[in-house]
Amino acid sequence: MSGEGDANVFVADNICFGFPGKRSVLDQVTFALKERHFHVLVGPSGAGKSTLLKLCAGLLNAKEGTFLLNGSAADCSQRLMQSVYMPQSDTLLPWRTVLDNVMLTLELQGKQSAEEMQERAMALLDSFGLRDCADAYPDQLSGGMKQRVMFARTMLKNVPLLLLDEPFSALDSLTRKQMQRWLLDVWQRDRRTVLMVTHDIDEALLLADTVLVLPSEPGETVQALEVTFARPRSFELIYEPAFVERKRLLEHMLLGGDNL
Amino acid sequence: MSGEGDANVFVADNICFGFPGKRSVLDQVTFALKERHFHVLVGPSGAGKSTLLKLCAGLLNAKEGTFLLNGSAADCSQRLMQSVYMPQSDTLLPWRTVLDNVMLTLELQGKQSAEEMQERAMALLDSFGLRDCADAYPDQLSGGMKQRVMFARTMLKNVPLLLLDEPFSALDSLTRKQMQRWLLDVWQRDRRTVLMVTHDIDEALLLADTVLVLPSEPGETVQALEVTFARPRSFELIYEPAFVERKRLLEHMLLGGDNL
Amino acid sequence: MTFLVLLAVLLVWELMVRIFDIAPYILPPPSDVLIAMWDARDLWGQHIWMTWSEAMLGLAISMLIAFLMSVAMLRSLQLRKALYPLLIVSQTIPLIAISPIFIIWFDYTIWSKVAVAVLWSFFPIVISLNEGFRSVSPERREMMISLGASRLQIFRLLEWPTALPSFFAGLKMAAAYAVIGATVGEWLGAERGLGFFARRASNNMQTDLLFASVFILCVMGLLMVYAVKYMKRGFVR
Amino acid sequence: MTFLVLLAVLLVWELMVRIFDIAPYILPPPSDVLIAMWDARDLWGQHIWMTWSEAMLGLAISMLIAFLMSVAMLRSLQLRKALYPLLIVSQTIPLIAISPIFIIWFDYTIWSKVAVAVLWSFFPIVISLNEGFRSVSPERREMMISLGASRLQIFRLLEWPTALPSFFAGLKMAAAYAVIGATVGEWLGAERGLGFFARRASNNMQTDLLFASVFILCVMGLLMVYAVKYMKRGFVR
Amino acid sequence: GDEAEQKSPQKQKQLTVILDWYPNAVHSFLYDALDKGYFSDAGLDVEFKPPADTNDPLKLVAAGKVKFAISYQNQVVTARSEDLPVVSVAAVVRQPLTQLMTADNSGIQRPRDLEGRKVGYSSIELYRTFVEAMVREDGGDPKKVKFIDIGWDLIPAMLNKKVDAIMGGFVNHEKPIFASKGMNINVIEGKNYGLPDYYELVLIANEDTVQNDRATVDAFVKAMRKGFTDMKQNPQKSLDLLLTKQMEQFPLKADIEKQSLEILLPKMDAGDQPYGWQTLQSWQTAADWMFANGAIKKTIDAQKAFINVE
Ligand SMILES: Nc1ncnc2c1ncn2[C@@H]1O[C@H](COP(=O)(O)OP(=O)(O)OP(=O)(O)O)[C@@H](O)[C@H]1O
Ligand SMILES: Nc1ncnc2c1ncn2[C@@H]1O[C@H](COP(=O)(O)OP(=O)(O)OP(=O)(O)O)[C@@H](O)[C@H]1O
Ligand SMILES: [Mg+2]
Ligand SMILES: [Mg+2]
Repeated sequence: MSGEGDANVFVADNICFGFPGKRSVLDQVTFALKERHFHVLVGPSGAGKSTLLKLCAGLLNAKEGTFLLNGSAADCSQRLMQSVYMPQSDTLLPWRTVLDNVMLTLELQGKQSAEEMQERAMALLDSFGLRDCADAYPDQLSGGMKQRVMFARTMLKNVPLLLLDEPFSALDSLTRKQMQRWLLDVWQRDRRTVLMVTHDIDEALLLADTVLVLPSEPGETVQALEVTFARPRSFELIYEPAFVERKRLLEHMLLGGDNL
Repeated sequence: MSGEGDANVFVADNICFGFPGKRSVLDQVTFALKERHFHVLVGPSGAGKSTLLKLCAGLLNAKEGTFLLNGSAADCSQRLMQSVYMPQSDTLLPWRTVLDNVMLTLELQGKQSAEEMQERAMALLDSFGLRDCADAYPDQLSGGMKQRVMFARTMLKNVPLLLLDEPFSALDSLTRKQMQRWLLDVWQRDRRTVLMVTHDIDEALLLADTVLVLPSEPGETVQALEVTFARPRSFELIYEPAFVERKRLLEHMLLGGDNL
Repeated sequence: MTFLVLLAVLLVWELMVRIFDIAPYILPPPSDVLIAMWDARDLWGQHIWMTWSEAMLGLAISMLIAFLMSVAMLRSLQLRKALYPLLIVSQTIPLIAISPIFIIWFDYTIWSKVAVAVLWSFFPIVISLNEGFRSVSPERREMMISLGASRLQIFRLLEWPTALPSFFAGLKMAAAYAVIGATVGEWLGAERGLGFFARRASNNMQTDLLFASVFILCVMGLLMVYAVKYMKRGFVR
Repeated sequence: MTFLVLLAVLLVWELMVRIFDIAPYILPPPSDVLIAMWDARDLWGQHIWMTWSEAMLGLAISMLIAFLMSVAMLRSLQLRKALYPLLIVSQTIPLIAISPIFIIWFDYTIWSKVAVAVLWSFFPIVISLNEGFRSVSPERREMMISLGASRLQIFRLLEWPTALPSFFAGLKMAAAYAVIGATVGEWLGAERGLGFFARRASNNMQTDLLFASVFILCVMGLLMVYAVKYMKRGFVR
Repeated sequence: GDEAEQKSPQKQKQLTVILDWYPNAVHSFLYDALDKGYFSDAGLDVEFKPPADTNDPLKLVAAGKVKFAISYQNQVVTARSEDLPVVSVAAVVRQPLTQLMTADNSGIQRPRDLEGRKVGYSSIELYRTFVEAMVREDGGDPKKVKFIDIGWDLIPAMLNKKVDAIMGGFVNHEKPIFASKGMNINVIEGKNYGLPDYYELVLIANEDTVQNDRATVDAFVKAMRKGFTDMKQNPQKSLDLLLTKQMEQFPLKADIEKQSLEILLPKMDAGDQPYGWQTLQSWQTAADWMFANGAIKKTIDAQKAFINVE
C-alpha cells in the first residue's frame, strides 16, 4: 500500500452543506481519497453519509468548500464525469429485465452496438453469478440479487472513482461474504478508487485500506483509520486477534470513546 | 439457562409450505422454541425465513405439518393470539405520528382509555430514546429511528412469543448496538420467548440462547447451535477468543462446511 | 397564480376578439361579458345557488356511491370484475336515452339534475378510490393482522387512510364534473340554474349573457376544485 | 365475466319492464331493442364507423395534447401552476357556449365532433400522466444522472416508463369519454354517427331504435376500454 | 255547473303543464290566464314547466306523468304512429311557424334554387322531408341538395354562412333575431310549395285523461281560451305580464318578443271558431302527407288524434 498509489486523487476540502430550510448536515468536512485505495465511510445514521457521497458524485452542489480531482478543483459536471454513484435504495427499473437493467449503463454511453453491449453485460452478470436470471424482472429477485444487479450496473460505468452507498446492506451474510470477496477480487484486478458506505464493522475492516469515520455532529472532524492487513485478505482474518483488536478500536472511535 | 425455562413452548413439526404456483419454499421444517429463550434464525436470502416467521405468526397456513403451542396443536387464530410478528419492511403508517403509530397496538386491543394508552406508549418511547420525536411523522425519521418505532409498536402487544424479522437491519452500527443492548435488557426483564431473524452473525451470537440455521435448500434439516455465554453479556464479548471461535463455527455451518 | 393566469387568458381573449374582429354573437369580448354580467347582477343569486346546490348534492351522493362501490370492489374480486363493465357502460350512455327515466323517477325536482351530476361525477371517484385501495401494501396488512386488528379496524386504520390521497385526486376531477353535470342536468327541464340560464341565452342569441354564465360556471368549478385541494390538506399529510 | 354480467343486467331489465309494466316508449324491454337492432341491421355500419372514427381520432389527439401538456408540467412547476386552472376550466365550460366556435373553426366536418371528443377525453389523461410523472423516485433520477444520462434519456428511459401505468389508467377512462364525447359532438351537426342516430330515433319516438344505438355505444365504449387494457399488457409489466 | 262546484279552493286540482319551450311570447295568454285567476276559478292549480331538450314532454304525457303539454301536431302524428297514447285537445298555433329561411342576399328565391346548396336543419327528420318535398314540387332535384343536421346552432350557422338555408327556425323567433343581428331573411313558405298548412303547436293530453277526466280537459281549455281572448284584445298587456314575470329568471328582449307576438297573433286566432278549435281535415292532411312522404311508417286514424272542446 505504498508508492504511486498513495497520491490523493480526490480531496474534499472544508465541505459544508445543508438542505434548504434545514439546519446544516455537513460542516467543514475534509478528507482525502488515495489513488487506487479502498475507502470505507462509516458513521451513525443521519450523519450525512449519503449526502456526502452525492456531493462527491456531483449530484449536489456544496454550499462551501471545494472538491479536488487529481489536484485541481472539480465542479459538479467534472465530478459527474469522473465518478459513479450507487444509491442506497432499490433503483432497478422494474420494467426492464436484469440484463437490460445492467445494459442501461452502456446504453446511456451509447457508443456500442447492441451485441457488444449485451456481451459485456452478460460477461459481468456471469461473474456476479447472475447469468441464470438475466431474463428475470427485478420483482422476481430476492433483495440480495437485486442489490447485486444494481452493483453490476454501477461497475459498468468505466470511471476511476466508485461511490457505493451501502451496496451490501440488503444481502444475507452468505451472499454478503461472497460479494465482499468478489468485490475485493474485482477491485484488486483494476484497482479503482472506492469510497463505500457501510454499517458493518467487519466488512469495513475486511475491505478497507482506510476507514473514514463521519462524526454524528456536523462540525467535528472526519477521523481516518488505516487498515494495513496484507492483501489478498482471507475471510479467516476476522477471527484473528489483530483484526479483533482493530475492530474494538474502530467501534470505540465510532461510539466516541464511550463504551455504551 | 436450565430448569423450567427449558420447556418447548412452541414447536414446528414437519412444516411444509409453498406459494401457489411456485415450487416448495419450506419442506419438513422442524424446530422447537424453548420457553423464555432467545432464538435467532439465520439462513441465506430466499431460504424462507420470513415465510417461516409468518407461518409461526398464524398469518399463513402450513400446507403440511403442525405447530404446537405449549404441547397442543395451534391453528392460525391461536398462533395469531399468542404471538406477534414484526415484518421486515417499513410498515409504519405515514399519516400517523410516531406516538400514534406506537399507540396503534393498544388501539387495536381497545381496552384502555386514550390517556392510559398515551402514557404507556410514551413510557415505551422514552425507553427507546424516542421521546423527542413522539410528534414527528415517519418520513421525518431516519431509517434507524423508523425501525425502532416499529419495534416499540410490536413490543406493546403483550404476548409470550415475539417473532422479529430483521428488526435491526436498517440500523447503523451505533444504534444497532444500543438497540441490541436495550433488547437484551427488556428481554431479561420479562423474558418473552423470541424468534428473531438476522443476517448479522455477531448479533446472532450476542443475543441468542439458540441459533437456528435454516438451510438454503428446502428439505435439509434445521440445525441448532446452543450459545452458552453467561448472561448478562457485555459487548466486549465479541472480542473474546471463545466468541470468535463460536462465530467461526456458525459461519461454517451457514456456508455448509465450505469455506468459500 | 391561478388568478393571474385567468386574467392573462381574458386579456389575450379580449385582444384576439378585437384584432381578428370576431363577431360578438360568436365570441363576445370579455369586457362585454363582464358588462352583461353586471347588468344582470340581480339575477345571478338564485341561479348560482341552484346550480351550486345541485353540484354539491351530486358530489356528496357521488362520494357515497363511489365509496360503497369501491369498498365492495375491495372486498371481492368477483364484484370488482362484475361492476367494472357496468361502470364503463354508465359513462357511455347518452343522456338523451335516460332523461325520460330520470324525470319519471325524480320528477321536475332538483333530484333529476342531481342525478345527472352524480352520473357524471361518481366515475372518477370510484376509479381512483379503487386504485387507492389496491395500493395497500401486504406487509402493512400482515402487521395489522398480527397486532390483532379486526377487518373493520384494518379498513378504518389502514385501507381507508392509504386510499385517501387517491380519493382526493378523484374528488378533484369529480368536483369539476359535478358542476358541468348539474348544468347539463338542467336541460332536463329547469327554471333556475346556470345551465338553464346559459341555454336560454344561447337560444336568444344573447351571447354576452351566455358567456357571463359560463364565467360563473368556471369560477364555480375552480372554487370547488380548490376547495377539495384545501380539504385534502386537512386530511392527508 | 363481463359478458355474463351484461347478460344478467339485460335479463333483470327485461323482467323489470315486464313486471312493472313500464311503457316501451320510456324504457323498452331489451328484447324489443334487439329486434329493432336486427331490423335496422343495414343501417348500423356507417353510423358505427363514423362514431368510431371520431372517437379514435379524438382519443389519438387527446393523447398527443395530454402528452405535451404533462411533459410541460413535468418540466416546469410554473407551467404546472399555470395550466392547472385552465384544465379545470376546460371541463366546466358547457358545450352550448363553444359549439358555435367549434363550427366556425371546423365547419361541419368530422373535426368538430373530434374536437368535442378531445375536449371530453384529454382531461383524465393529463391528470393521470401528470401524477405518473410525479411518482418518479428521486433516487432513480440520481442514479440515471450519475450513470451519465442526458435529460432526454432520463425522460425516455425513466420518466416515461414510470408514468406508463398511470397513462393507461387515464387512457381507460378517456376511452369511455371519447365515445360519449363523439356522440355529443354529433349533436353539433352531423349526417351520420350513433349520436346522430340516437337523437333522430328519439325525435321519431322510436325508443327501441334509440336504445339500440345506446347498446352499440356501450359495446363500443367497452371494447375501447378493454382494448386499452389489452394494449397495456403489451407495454406495462 | 261544473265550475261552481269546483270553485272552493280546497278542491283545487293540481296539474303540471309542460311547455314546448321556455316561456316566450307564444305563452303570453297562458300567463295572462294564470294571472287573472281563470285557471283557479276553474278549480285548477296550474304550474307551467319548461321542457327537457328532447321529446320528453310527449313521453311524460303518454306515461301519465303530467296532464298536459304543448307539443307539435307533427310530433303527435309521429307519436301516435308509434302507439303513444296522446291526443291533441287544442290547436295553440294554427299555422306553421317553422319555415325555410335563406339569407336575403343568397340568391335563393325558391326551393329549386337550393340545388347544390347546403341546407341545415334542426335534428328533426321531418324538416328535411319538408324541404325535399318543396324542392321536388318546385321542379328541382332534392338529391342535389346537401342536408346537414346542425343541431341547436341554427343562427350561428347562417350568420357564419356555414349553410345557405335553414329549416327548423321559427318565423316569430329566429327571424327577428336574425334581423337584430343585421341579417335580412327571406322566408319561403311551405304552403306555397305543396306542404300541408298544419298546426305548429297543439295542447296534448293522455288518451286516458280525455276519456276519464274530460272535465279537467274542458276546464283547462276554457280557461286558456279566456286568456287568449284577453290577449287578443290587449296583446301588449299580456306580453308585459310575461316579460315582468320572466324578468326574475331570464331577461327576455322586449322588442324581439313584441315582434314575435305580432307575428303569432293572426296565426293563433281561430276566427269564427272558439280558440283552439281543430279540424279533422287538418289532421287528415297532416297524417296523409306524412305517411305518403315516409315520415311515419304506419298511418294513423286522424279522427282519434284530437278532440275539440266546445
Ligand atoms: N432530500 C432531503 N431533503 C431534506 N433533508 C434531507 C434530504 N435527504 C436527507 N436529508 C437529511 O439530511 C440528513 C443526512 O441524511 P443522509 O441520508 O445523508 O444520512 P446517512 O448518514 O446516509 O443516514 P443512513 O445511514 O440512515 O443512510 C438527515 O438528517 C436527513 O433527514
Ligand atoms: N407472496 C409471495 N408470493 C410468491 N412467492 C413468494 C412470496 N413471498 C416470498 N416468496 C418466495 O418465497 C421464497 C422465500 O422468501 P422469504 O421472503 O421467506 O425469504 P427470506 O429468507 O426471508 O429472504 P430474505 O433474507 O431476503 O428476507 C423466495 O424464493 C421468494 O421469492
Ligand atoms: Mg444513507
Ligand atoms: Mg425475509
